Amino acid sequence: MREADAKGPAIELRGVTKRFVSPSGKSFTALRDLDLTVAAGEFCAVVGPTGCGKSTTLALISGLEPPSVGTIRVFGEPVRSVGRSVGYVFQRDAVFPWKSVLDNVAMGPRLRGADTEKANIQAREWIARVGLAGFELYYPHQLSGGMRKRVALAQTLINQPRILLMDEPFSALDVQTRALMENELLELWASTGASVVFVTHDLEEAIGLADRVVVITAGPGTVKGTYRVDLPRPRNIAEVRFQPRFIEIYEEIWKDLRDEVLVSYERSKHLVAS
Amino acid sequence: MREADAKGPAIELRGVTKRFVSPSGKSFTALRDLDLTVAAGEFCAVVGPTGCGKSTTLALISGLEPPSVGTIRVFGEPVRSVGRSVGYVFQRDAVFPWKSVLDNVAMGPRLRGADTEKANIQAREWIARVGLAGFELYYPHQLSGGMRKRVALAQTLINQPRILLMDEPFSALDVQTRALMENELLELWASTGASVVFVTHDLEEAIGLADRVVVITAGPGTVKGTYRVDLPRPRNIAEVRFQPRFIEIYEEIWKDLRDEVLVSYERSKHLVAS
Amino acid sequence: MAQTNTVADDLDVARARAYQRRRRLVLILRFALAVFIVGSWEMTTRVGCHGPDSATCVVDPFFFGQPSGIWSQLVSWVQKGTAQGPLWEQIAVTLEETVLGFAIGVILGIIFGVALGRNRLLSDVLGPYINVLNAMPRIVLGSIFAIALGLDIQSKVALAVVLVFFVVFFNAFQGVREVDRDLLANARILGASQSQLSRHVILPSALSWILASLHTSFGFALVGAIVGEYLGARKGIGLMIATAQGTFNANGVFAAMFILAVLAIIAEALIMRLENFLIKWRPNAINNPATM
Amino acid sequence: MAQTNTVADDLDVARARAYQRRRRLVLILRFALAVFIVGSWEMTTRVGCHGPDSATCVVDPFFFGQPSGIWSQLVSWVQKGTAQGPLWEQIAVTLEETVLGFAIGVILGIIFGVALGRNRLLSDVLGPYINVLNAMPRIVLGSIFAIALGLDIQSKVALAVVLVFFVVFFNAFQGVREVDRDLLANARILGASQSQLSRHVILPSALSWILASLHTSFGFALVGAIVGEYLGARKGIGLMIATAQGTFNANGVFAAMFILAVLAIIAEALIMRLENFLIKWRPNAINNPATM
Amino acid sequence: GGSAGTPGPATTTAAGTVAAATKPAPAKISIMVGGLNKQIYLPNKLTEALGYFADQNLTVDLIDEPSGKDTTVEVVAGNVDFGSGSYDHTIDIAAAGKSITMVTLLLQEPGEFVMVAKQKADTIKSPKDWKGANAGVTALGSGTHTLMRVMAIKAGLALSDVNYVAAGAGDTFIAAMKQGKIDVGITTQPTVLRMQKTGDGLLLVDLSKPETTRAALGGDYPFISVFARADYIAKNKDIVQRVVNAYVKTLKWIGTHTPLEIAEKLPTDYYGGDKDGYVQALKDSMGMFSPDGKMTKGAPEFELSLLKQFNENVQKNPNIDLSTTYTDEYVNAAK
Ligand SMILES: Nc1ncnc2c1ncn2[C@@H]1O[C@H](COP(=O)(O)OP(=O)(O)OP(=O)(O)O)[C@@H](O)[C@H]1O
Ligand SMILES: Nc1ncnc2c1ncn2[C@@H]1O[C@H](COP(=O)(O)OP(=O)(O)OP(=O)(O)O)[C@@H](O)[C@H]1O
Ligand SMILES: [Mg+2]
Ligand SMILES: [Mg+2]
Repeated sequence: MREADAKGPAIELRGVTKRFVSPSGKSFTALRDLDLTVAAGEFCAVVGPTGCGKSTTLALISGLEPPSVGTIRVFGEPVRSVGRSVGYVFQRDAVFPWKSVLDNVAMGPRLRGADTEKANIQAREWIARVGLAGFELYYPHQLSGGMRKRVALAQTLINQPRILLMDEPFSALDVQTRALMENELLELWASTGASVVFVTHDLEEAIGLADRVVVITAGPGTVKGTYRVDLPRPRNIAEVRFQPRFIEIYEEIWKDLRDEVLVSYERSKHLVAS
Repeated sequence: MREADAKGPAIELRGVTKRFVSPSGKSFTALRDLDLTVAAGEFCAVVGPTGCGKSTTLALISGLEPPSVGTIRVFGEPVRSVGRSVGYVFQRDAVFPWKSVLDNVAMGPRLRGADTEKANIQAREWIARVGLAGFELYYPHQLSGGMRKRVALAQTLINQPRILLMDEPFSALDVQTRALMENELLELWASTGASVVFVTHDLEEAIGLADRVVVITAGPGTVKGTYRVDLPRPRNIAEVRFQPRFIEIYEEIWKDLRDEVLVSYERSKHLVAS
Repeated sequence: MAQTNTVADDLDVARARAYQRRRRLVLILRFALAVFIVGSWEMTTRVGCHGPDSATCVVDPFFFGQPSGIWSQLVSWVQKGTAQGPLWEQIAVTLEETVLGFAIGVILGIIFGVALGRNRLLSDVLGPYINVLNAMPRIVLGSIFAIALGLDIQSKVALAVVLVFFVVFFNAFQGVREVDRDLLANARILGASQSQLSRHVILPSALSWILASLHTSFGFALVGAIVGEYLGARKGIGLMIATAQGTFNANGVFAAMFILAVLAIIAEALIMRLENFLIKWRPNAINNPATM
Repeated sequence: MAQTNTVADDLDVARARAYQRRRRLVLILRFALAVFIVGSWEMTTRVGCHGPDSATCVVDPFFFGQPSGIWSQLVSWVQKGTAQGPLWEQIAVTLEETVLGFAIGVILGIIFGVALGRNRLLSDVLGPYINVLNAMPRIVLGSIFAIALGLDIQSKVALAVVLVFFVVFFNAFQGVREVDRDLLANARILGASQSQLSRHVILPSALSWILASLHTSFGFALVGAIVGEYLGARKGIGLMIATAQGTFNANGVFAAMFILAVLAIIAEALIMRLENFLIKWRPNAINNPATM
Repeated sequence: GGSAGTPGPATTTAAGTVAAATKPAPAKISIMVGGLNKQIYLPNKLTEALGYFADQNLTVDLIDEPSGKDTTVEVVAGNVDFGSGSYDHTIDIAAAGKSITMVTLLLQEPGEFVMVAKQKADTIKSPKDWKGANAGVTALGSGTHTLMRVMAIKAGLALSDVNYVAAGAGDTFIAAMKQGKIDVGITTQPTVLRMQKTGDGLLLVDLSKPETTRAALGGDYPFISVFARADYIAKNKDIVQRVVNAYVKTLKWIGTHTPLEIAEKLPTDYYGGDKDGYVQALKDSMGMFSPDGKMTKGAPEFELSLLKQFNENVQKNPNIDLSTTYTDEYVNAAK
């Protein structure tokens, strides 16, 4: 948090609108007038109904997609293309099918110039951290869904990015593994001071991990509300959710969120009736 | 349940072992000596640590993969190839990228001989049920992760299969949408009397939905325990989890499950140390 | 921050404008390249020439023609016809052979490609035979066809077919084997019979492979027809080339090739249209300006 | 239930046995097909013949040769050599041209395919030119090469190159455009530079496309070399074919083609090895016995 | 082109001299030619251009093809009715067990020319000097290959003394000689003229005139002819007669007209812009055309004796009945 004052916000979206061309040829607005600021070293969770534009927001921050309107800045610089300081765990794992687990995880360091041996040592360490030791030589198609997801995690985290974008990284994991991963993530975050934007549909997870939770509205996504999570750190994910303050925050956010989800669902029900 | 007595079990796995060839050329045992019986009309949830062989089990039941050892019967018949009575929602959505949402969902009826018009009417109905009305003409790559998953759901459910295999179908959905989908599923199940094998890593979901929860062990997967869920039906997913009996069952299963997850995690930690 | 005038379809307008700009740039560059090639060709065949022998030029127009000469040859063909009759007739003959050969070759290629791609035993047994056939020199096959099928259109079509077939076959074959196993599994679970599997999953999935092969193979069909005519024919562009070669008319050879070039460009434009029509579902991965 | 004798590696044993059985079956079927073809060929050229004119046979061996005659031609070539010298020398010459042409064509095809596949502007501008070049009849290019490059190895290699190039090019080009956009995005995020993107993502992903084109293009390289020799040469199998044709020796023509067939089969086996080596990471989708 | 569709009244009188009272029934035939545009095959296109086929009420398809050997094969295969190619093919084919018969001769001498490269003109003055040289022929086994071997043998060289190189015809031939790939080579007009003009090659042997040909080969070498399958001839005597009528008339017409007049009857594509060169070249080789279409006396025996020295087919089967390879019957009957 101290860094934030010194450097200004790490990520800044101002009046961002994103439109796609829909199949009927008209433009479809996925995000409308979105403002979002993430301070350096801040852990920001984003929740919202499915299809509201969470993944699109991450794509915009990463520089993979350009906004239709508005500006996006990372560390004060307007985003023009993919920057080296960003790490991105995609919603749909994008591990390289022609690389073994080891090569997949070692890819980041190697692309950034590390020699093979060093990269492999580092990669093995990360593979163990995500609980995949023993599977170094497997190809992705030989892994289970949760295992693939963990490869993707290790692949991103090994780079220790200053901006970390995560799109439902733990949704394919069982509760226990998820808790282990969450703790690993918090540890890593605490040690590197990265700015994290963490998309999830699990509000408990969001509150448990984040400094701030942003709720995005249904339909064209925009910020509905921002909630500061003032739970003390370091937190233990397994325990934090039983604290009274946690439950308070949960209920506050949950009201907002539920409304949005219902809006989005009712809207589509309505559409078919008309 | 009445049907079960009359017809015998819908699904029956006896002493099933499944081995794969690992990259080092040795055989890797994913499932060992698995016995599982699902009665006709029964809703059976399967939980277990990631990588324990849940998806493999479904693939075996569906006939997509042959077992290395043991027999698998569906309605008393040994499984030799893919049967028409099975529906399968894959863990990684497998919607057809070259078909629009409408065509994807209408595919089942059309493959089974329905004419285009009828199939489309049915498909529109199902698209609305999963909350995607208005997106009929979109292609999969224009959808969000959760939307794609719902297309896959509609695609399977429209066929009203007698055996329904579901592999973490709701893991990409926000809590509220998930609850809506879960209720839809229970409704459909009640009306068709299908036998369901439902893989999930969310124990609450498993207990909320199922008649029986099966816990699979880590490592080579086998059945660790089976738990009958004697909560009354019809259930409302949003409310059932606050019943005292629910919490009882939860804690019972959770102990088993946590052990397994820890085993699997510790094992891989150990491997890297050695 | 300045560009916040949120017109409902400013995206479309901007897109259309960028598209137009790009199109113009491409056309200009293509044209510039053409001018450069033709210009330097004409130049080098004119520079340094002295005496009666054109061999003194930097490039000898006796062997390599000269754009201006090619042009007047084309004009004379259009105005006075060729040795075998009017120009359009030659083009029509060649085009008929080409299109027929192309169509048959493509259809056979797809059928065999899909059949062998789906059936491992069949592909294991027939594979070596297909490879051997593919290595047979077409010019020799041309003479064999001429004997077996006569000197009419059939032998030219056959030659075009054997050139087209293999390109399409190998691509269709591999395309089938590349089909995503998850999608196959899903379709089978949804109730697809073997033939439905081909129609709904395998063909759409292999489509980009097959379409890719069409680009090469139309050119090959043209080559097949031309070579067939060259080996013995009454009419056609191949014959015009043979005549021009026989009379040291390099300009004639290149003028005929120019006609072929025009045909190829038209065919390519049609194939592109087909391609865009058939795979409109695709996110155009690498050429998406956003991802470049 | 009966098969519960859980030997640790009974899977491997069963696999190996099934593999062996299958291999034997394939070999038997291949051989049977060869016997059938050769047998019916020999038969039909022997049946119904009466009088001195072979035209009375069902199939006239004067045009279509006869397996026994082809065999004795091969024996005589091996024992006494060909008109241009020992047989192995002809094979070596042709093989040298083919391999050189193949290698150059493949490398150029990949380079251009990847470059144009990655750069939209380049492909838009150069696309039509490449299509036009692909439609140029190779036999005419053959004579142009013979003029420009002489009658030595260069002109044959050039001909092989132009046949190989386009097949590889169009596949590499399309392969690049088919690369999964998610994977590209991921690699860029992970820090890949443009050249690393090519090496780590685009090439591996386009590999199956490129490899598929190798199957066709080795055959084409052989064809290019042969046609080049046919159009003018001192040595080589193409010249043997031309000579045999010139002396009405159908058996000679087919004997030379048989040699080509053997070369093609050997090359194919090598390409297969390369393929299996390079894409061992792949779940062999449709040919997985489980999914068939 | 110049063939009129249906014969008008003016041409009926010409045809009337053939079939006295009745006009012959219309017929459609095909003739394959190993290079329609080449001067050695000129009578074919000229006959069509003069309308002589039409006069005979024949609709003729002239099919072009690059080498004389394919013509022969296509005639044997029955894909075409007649072929126009070198006479020695009929002997070759007879040795291979097939029977085609020449019905009229077009060229009494080969009309080929042996050229020597400029660089070698000092050392190679006659076929005797070919020892060790690279000699260009159109294709191995072709008629030009035969002629070169005959000359080499006549000059006392062994078969293996000369390296024969398939160098094609036309500009590939010129390029080969220019680049020093061949030292000597055999080719036709207008390649010869072209090379003389540029100085890249010098004329060594002229095989277009009877005197020089006899000196070089040791006898007359009847070359381009029109032939058909023996069984076809037997079945279509009338048509054969009409075809021969047309050709003989053309040969007579050639005898009475200048090269310029001949050239003007042909499609402009045939001289590819250089009409003067074409006429000049034609003037140099006018002596090759047969005046009447009759087989030269003793020539078949002479050719057979030459072929026996190196043609494998003939060596395997030397007892050839030459009388099946040609007939003057129709030429003699032609009016
Ligand atoms: N290429 C595209 N063309 C058209 N519409 C698109 C495209 N990409 C995304 N969309 C639309 O944008 C909206 C937001 O998508 P996005 O993937 O950002 O949702 P999300 O919030 O991540 O949802 P989920 O929780 O399901 O992952 C969706 O309605 C989707 O249909
Ligand atoms: N083709 C294969 N080759 C080798 N091993 C494989 C193959 N397929 C699966 N496995 C192994 O089998 C085990 C079980 O995989 P499976 O996909 O069934 O797990 P899962 O229980 O579904 O896990 P998750 O919850 O992560 O989806 C994994 O350890 C995986 O590595
Ligand atoms: Mg998303
Ligand atoms: Mg799974």
